[in-house]
Amino acid sequence: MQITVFAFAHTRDQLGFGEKVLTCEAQDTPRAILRRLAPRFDPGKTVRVAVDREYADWDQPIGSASELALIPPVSGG
Amino acid sequence: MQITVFAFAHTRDQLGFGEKVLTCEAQDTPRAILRRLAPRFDPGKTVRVAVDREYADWDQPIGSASELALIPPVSGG
Amino acid sequence: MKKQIEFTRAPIVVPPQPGKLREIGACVEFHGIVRKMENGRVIPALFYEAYEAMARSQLERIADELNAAHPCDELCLIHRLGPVPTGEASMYLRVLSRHRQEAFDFAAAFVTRLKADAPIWKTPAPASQCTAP
Amino acid sequence: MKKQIEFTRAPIVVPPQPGKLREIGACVEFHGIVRKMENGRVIPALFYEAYEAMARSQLERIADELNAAHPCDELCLIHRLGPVPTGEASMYLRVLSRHRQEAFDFAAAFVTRLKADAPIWKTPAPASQCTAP
Repeated sequence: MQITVFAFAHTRDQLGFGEKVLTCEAQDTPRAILRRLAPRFDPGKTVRVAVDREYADWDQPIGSASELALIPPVSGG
Repeated sequence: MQITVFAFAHTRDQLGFGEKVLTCEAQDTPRAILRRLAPRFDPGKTVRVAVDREYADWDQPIGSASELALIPPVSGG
Repeated sequence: MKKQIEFTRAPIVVPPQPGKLREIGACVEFHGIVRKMENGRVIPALFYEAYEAMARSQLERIADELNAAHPCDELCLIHRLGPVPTGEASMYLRVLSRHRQEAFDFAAAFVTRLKADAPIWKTPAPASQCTAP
Repeated sequence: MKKQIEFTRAPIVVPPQPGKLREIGACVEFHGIVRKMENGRVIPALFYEAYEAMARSQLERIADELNAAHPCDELCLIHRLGPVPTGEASMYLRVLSRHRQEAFDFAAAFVTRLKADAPIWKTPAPASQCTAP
């Protein structure tokens, strides 16, 4: 299966892409996917992850999700 | 000295005037002035009095004030 | 704090925003609108009257007091008098501040204080003006 | 509750009020404005970006949650993306309700929740879009 990984704001700058399509398995976790994509990138405690447009757990398998997004600290408004 | 007495909203309807000029003394209280003006009118607990555009005490002498107003429950906004 | 307090017998026209704002980060506005149902019955309009001079001084004092607790930069209040048809605004308030929370808190508290203490009255129909008892 | 949530790359134009309002008694509006000083330094503009699809669904859910606590009738949100010059609004919010307190509480809480959870970001200068590391 395929998943689209989005990176926004400074995570986009750090990762060097804003969007990338990746092959993965249902049991993959966001953390594992990110590690495969950018082995040296550490989301730390401030970067959240969204799976199919919902905030999710870094260690919860993605299941049938088709979108994964890195959400650095937000600052809208 | 003279004082102008204003009545608003339902106090105007009850008293039958919106504005009346009256001769009075510095030691007169709003309550005494009102009693002279309308012996049967009872402000009760809900009608406030303003002296020179400030909420005042019904039993405090008016001093050199030139305006007295009956303030029934307000409902602006 | 800059204060502009007005009473009008015409429909409220929102004044233009002060051009480029220095350090203003928040603008909170409030329209109080006459509802069709007032105390359970349908009304075509409300009639507002005020002891204008006192209302103005009361509202200026209320603004100063609230400004101490919720520092804001600018207040504009327009309150309508006379008949106000259903669906039209009886009052308009605009509060400008550096940060949003102050403007929200100021605006909400200002309306509450206005309703409690400003000598302004509404009646469902035009009040009789000076009829003998 | 009727919800209208929009993102725009053009200056925000406040949409006209819905004509004669049924039982609406309060209209609370908020403009968030870009200040000249951001974190102690003068800036000419902020640059906003969003994960639009997620922001929209997050904001709709936030609205539904707040509506349970502060029942309101209508919400209109316009959030700007791209560069927003100093002195211009980066967001506009309008909340309509029967009684004012609900609209004030809803509006203030909605902005707080938006700032905490909506995937929207601002940077002082245009962020690089897709440069290699």
